Amino acid sequence: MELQFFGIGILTWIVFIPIAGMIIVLLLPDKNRNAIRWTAVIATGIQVILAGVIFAVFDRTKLGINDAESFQFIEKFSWITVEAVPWVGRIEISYFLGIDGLSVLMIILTSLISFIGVISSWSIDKMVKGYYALYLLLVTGMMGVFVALDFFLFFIFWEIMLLPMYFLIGLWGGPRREYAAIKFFLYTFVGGILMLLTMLALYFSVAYTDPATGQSVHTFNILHMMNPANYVDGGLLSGVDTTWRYVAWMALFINFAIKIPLFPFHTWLPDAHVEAPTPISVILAGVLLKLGTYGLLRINFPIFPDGTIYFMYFMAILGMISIIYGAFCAMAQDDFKKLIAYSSISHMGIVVLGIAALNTQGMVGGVLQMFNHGIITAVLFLAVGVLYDRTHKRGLNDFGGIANQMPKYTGLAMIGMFAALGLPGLNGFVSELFSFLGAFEAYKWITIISVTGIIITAGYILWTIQRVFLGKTPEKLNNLTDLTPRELLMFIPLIVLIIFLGIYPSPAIELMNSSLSYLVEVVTNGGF
Amino acid sequence: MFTQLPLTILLLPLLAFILLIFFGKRLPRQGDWLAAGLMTLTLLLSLFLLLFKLNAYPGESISSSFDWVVVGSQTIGFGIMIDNLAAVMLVVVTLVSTLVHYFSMGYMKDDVRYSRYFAYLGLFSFSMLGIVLTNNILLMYVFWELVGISSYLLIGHWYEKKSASNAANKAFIVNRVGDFGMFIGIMILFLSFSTFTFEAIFESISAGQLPFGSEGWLTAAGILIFCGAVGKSAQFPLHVWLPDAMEGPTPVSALIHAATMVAAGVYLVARVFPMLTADALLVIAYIGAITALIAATIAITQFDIKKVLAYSTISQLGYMIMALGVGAYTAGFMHLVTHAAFKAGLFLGAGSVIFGMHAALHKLHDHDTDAQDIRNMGGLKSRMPATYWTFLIFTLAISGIPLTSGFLSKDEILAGTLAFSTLNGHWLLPLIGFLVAGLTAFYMFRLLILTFHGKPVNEKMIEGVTESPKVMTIPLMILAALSLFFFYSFNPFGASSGWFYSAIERPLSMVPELMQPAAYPVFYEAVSSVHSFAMLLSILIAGAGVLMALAVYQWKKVSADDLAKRAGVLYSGSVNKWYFDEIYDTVFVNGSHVIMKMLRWFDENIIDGIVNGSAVITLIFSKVSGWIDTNIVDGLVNGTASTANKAGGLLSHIQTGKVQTYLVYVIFSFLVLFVLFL
Amino acid sequence: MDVLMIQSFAEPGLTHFLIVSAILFSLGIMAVLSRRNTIMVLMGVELILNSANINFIAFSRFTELSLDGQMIGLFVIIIAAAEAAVALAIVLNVYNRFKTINLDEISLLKG
Amino acid sequence: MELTTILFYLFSIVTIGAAAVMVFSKNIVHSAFALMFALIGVAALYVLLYADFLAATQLLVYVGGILILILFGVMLTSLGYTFNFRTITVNLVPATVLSTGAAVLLIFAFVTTEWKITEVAERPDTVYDLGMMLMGDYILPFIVAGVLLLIAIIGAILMSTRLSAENKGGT
Repeated sequence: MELQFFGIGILTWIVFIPIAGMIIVLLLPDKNRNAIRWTAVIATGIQVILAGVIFAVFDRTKLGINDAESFQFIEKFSWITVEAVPWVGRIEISYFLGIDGLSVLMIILTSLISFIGVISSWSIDKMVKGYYALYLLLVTGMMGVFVALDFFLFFIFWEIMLLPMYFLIGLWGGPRREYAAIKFFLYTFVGGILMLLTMLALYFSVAYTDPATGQSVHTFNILHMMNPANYVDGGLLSGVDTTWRYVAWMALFINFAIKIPLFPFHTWLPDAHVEAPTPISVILAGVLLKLGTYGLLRINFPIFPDGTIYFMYFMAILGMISIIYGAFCAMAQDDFKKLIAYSSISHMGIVVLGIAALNTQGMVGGVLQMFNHGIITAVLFLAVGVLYDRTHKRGLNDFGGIANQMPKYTGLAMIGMFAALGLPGLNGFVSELFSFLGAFEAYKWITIISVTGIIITAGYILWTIQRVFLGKTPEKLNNLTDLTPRELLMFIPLIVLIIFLGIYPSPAIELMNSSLSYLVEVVTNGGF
Repeated sequence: MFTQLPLTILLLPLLAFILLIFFGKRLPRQGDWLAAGLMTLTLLLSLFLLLFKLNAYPGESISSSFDWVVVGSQTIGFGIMIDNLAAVMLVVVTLVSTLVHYFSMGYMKDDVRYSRYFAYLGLFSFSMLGIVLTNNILLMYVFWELVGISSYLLIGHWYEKKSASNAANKAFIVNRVGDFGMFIGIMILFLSFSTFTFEAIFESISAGQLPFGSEGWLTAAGILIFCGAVGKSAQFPLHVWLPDAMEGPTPVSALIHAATMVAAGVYLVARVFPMLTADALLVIAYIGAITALIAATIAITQFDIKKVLAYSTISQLGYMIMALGVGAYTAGFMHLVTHAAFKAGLFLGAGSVIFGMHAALHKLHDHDTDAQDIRNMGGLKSRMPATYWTFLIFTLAISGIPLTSGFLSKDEILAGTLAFSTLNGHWLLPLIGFLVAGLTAFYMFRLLILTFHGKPVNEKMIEGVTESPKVMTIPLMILAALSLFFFYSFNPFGASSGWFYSAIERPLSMVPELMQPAAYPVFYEAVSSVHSFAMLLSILIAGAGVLMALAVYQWKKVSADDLAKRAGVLYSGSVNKWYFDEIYDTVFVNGSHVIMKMLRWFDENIIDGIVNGSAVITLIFSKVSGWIDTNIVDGLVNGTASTANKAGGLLSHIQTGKVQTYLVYVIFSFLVLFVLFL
Repeated sequence: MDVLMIQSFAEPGLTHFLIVSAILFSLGIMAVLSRRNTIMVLMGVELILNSANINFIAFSRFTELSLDGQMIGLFVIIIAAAEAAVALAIVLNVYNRFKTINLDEISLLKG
Repeated sequence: MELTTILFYLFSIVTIGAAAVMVFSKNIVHSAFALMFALIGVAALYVLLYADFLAATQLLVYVGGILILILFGVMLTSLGYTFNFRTITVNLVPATVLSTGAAVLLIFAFVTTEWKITEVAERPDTVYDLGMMLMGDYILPFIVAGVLLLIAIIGAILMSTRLSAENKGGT
């Protein structure tokens, strides 16, 4: 399927609209803050509209994953082609975009969260121009990762995304922002190196025969990497179940596990969240973490089905540890943002557990959990941000009795909290249900232990609600004002989604059902 | 008919919730009339549904469903199922809920969050009706949790009190523990049968399919699902939340923590009864018996009027569970219905008393005296006649005195346990059953006497107590009427001849034959053979309990303190609720605190330590590379010329101009040559 | 080894003289390299010359070199005398010019 | 043990000991006198090697001439402005290492070498033979040596006189 505006494909539009916005922002005078803000609103707003268009016309029956034909909105141009390099042959890096059931939900999530993030950025008044420019660049990077089908392109978007994130934390963050930014950078840097090495190893191991010339061409095309027939003889990663393939799987996995973040690669997250400004926390938790699991599903699973099957127990156990460990650590926190950060670790553990099950329920549950968790944590971080804007405090024990002062806020925040707790009727439950269902089929005891996480989760969420919203209102909090219309505007779309998907998740599941079923098939059959 | 009507019944309370939560404060009277009106309408519709069902389609179960979601190739449907069980339960829930709505108009009159309160009642009614109406265990779980959350919200209604929010948390988390088991049970069922609907699950089991091909897993699945009931129905060992839940407003206690929500566990067991194996049922029976005994022994020594009722609720729930466990299905469910009426009545009566006490204390500006402590009461009989007489009927009913509804159901339960023991030899069950019957009569009359009879402790205060308004006493009277026998069976000594027994029949067990409990005809025969004996015995024991209570508290023939001293350890154990809270606090609460602190320390020191360590290494590395950059790379770039210069300078160091240094070189080179050519 | 040692002690042969000369030589080198005073250096040189002379004469005693060795020794002594005279004259001159005869302070050759 | 052996060791020890004193003494005058003893010891060793004429020459030229010359040098250079004859050493470490290394290497070389030893008969008198050789085979070196001495003497005198002239002019 193709969809073009002015001769340019919709995916290119959706990826580069923020860049256009960024250029406009850079051209605008620094003093004209509102113009800058509105530019960002418009840029991300167009993205939301485009995502809506994609949602509407997306063909739910097409499979994608490793079949280039059934990807949708494909755009493919040779980008960098170098003929006849000695002992390498022809180098081909292409501008190859396309989406399938795996990525479409992530695109919708990214555009939505970016839009909400812009609205919540209104309260930032330090270096506005630079902030919005970096913000829009970040959005492009994230969006690009979700649509790229060329490993090189994927890598570039991946790195494009990290740089603005680093600066956004490092310049607009809290008191320990440098530490947090450096930690974030260090982690992702290590991951990036691992991914780069694996990418190169894959590149030299994969060559496809160009039908036009009969030439054997090395390629970065992810889809070609999934086909065992394309591996050259004697390549480092050729064959099945070789040590090198396991090593490559592990290298990629560590890179993505850092992003997810899985125990024990998670410690950058609490610091980054605590120091980052609210909108950046929202983006970080809402979208960035999903890149890790998305990467696993897009790259690790179909390219290395042997490694995936070999390491599936390992993944499930890490998921289990993350669930329990994250929940316990969340319970131990006094800082609202840290608590949510650890709860993210716990919830992303559910995603990993679900996708490690390698069956459709688990996979659907996992991907849906990615989407739901994105929305839920966004609400939670926005909630913290609202309180922080008013009181400049984040400690759980600094609050109390907010329910009396800010009833609307309390209602909305509590819906977010209950969704995080996995309350049926809200979206968190649906995805947790399917993740656990899938996981239970594959790993009984691991899943049973993991499900105890929902008890701990109930513990820390309710404890948080009690400490923040319930109780007597302390004197100092007596003059809090309830949500402004702008703040309501950023909460309401998310809350509506939380409730709607909790009651009727079909529209979301429909989008990915066939793709993910096919992905399971691909992995369990060991490639094609 | 059986799709739209139940759906309307289900959604009307939700409508009330939505309207009140958004517009409640702007409506006249904060919208209580709206909530109560919609609830009354629901009640009428439910009554109509019940009558229609019993007359037009007796013995059939009618369900309709729609596809909720498709995952992979599996379709998960949601739907509604109406059978006699559901229809009866529907009326029970809507009836109690409606009465509580009206009662609350009086009780909660000056509450700060009046409309919020009614909104939550609507949410609760909606979720409870959902549990009743669903045909699907997953959907039941969904409503199960929703009931939990509305219970959480209502217990924490007065959230300014720390104890209230603590109790709400405790209720939810303890329930979650039970739900954890239920969730795993549901997962086992779904993975084995690829469906969530009850009927399809039963069909698969009767077709010989077993979860994971093993009979043990079927028993396990049954027990795990029962875990949900353990949590919600406050069975041992998860009973600790219910007494604390009394922090909520008293009408809420009546609705949620006495009549309906806590009975949901019983309803769940009744729903999944066909898939329970004999082993699972035995476990269920014993859990029920233990619960009944523990709660009854605690109730004897409590002084808080609501706590006594809470423990009696737990005890009665234990009865119901035990009844289901032994196979007295109809008796257990009947006890649920009768108990709903009289226990709701008891709580509302207690609410009325507390309401009056509060008002009286308020007049005296006394804020220290506990309005719920029965030691501060006494002699209220004359001040609150309507409350007293209805309370008396409820007490008679719960004690199992003939001519009441409680007698009918309790008698059948006791007969059932006795029959079970004659069949299987588990003598402990009827023993506990009769013992608890006696204890119940004793502590309920103790409560009645201490509250309404005797001399008041504080005359002045008691004189200030007045009867509650009509909006509160009329629901009591309705419930009192419903606590009499003729609503259930026209024969005051035999429930089995009434409409209830014909409407609610024990379903056939679907499990493989070897694992089935005793078949119904066999069981029925055993029951009939012991029925008269059981009846006689239960009347005697209940009477003994009543007499005992009268002797101790009314006629003061025996000193209560003396008895307490004689009981010794038993007494202190009972007063302290057998130390369950303390044990759980130490083991689970402190345990998880220790774990979380440990993990936090581990996270911040070990894992982060490793990370920071690697950061330091990176820093060193970067310094080294920086040095290389400035000195080697830059040197190459910037100073090829100065390299020569520097080299010259370096060589010129040799040129000290000192003869002896030259000589050192000379001799050194000479020696080197010497060595080389030697 | 022990036998060799006893034998070595018994009769002073060529090696014995050579060893004495070697020790003198190294002492001379020590003086030349380490003493700051020019005259000490000069004396070290004399010592070295003497050690060389011992060698020559020992060889003339024990080998076919015969009297030719003594002849060379004679010349060495002659040249040493000349050298000493000239060197001392130089030292005096240096002292006059630098007001020191410490060699390490005379470093006009420094590059 | 024969007398010659005893004498050899005696004079060897005297020579080496005196040389060591010369090198390591801090007082330059002591060094000069130690050098004298060392030279005398060497002369004695010459005698043991049947080189009586050379031994005599050694005594005359060295002890009588060169040493006096050195003493003069010491007096002339140091006495003028300081009585402190103490000297400081330089390059101590490399000097020690190198000298020890040299000694070790040389001794090693001498001991391990197989010398072609031809025992020469005792020479009661070498003066005659030496005289014959000087006038015979070594006539040219002999004359050159004489010229060299002459030049050295003239040069030394010249330098000394210019020195005194400069001194006069300077002061």
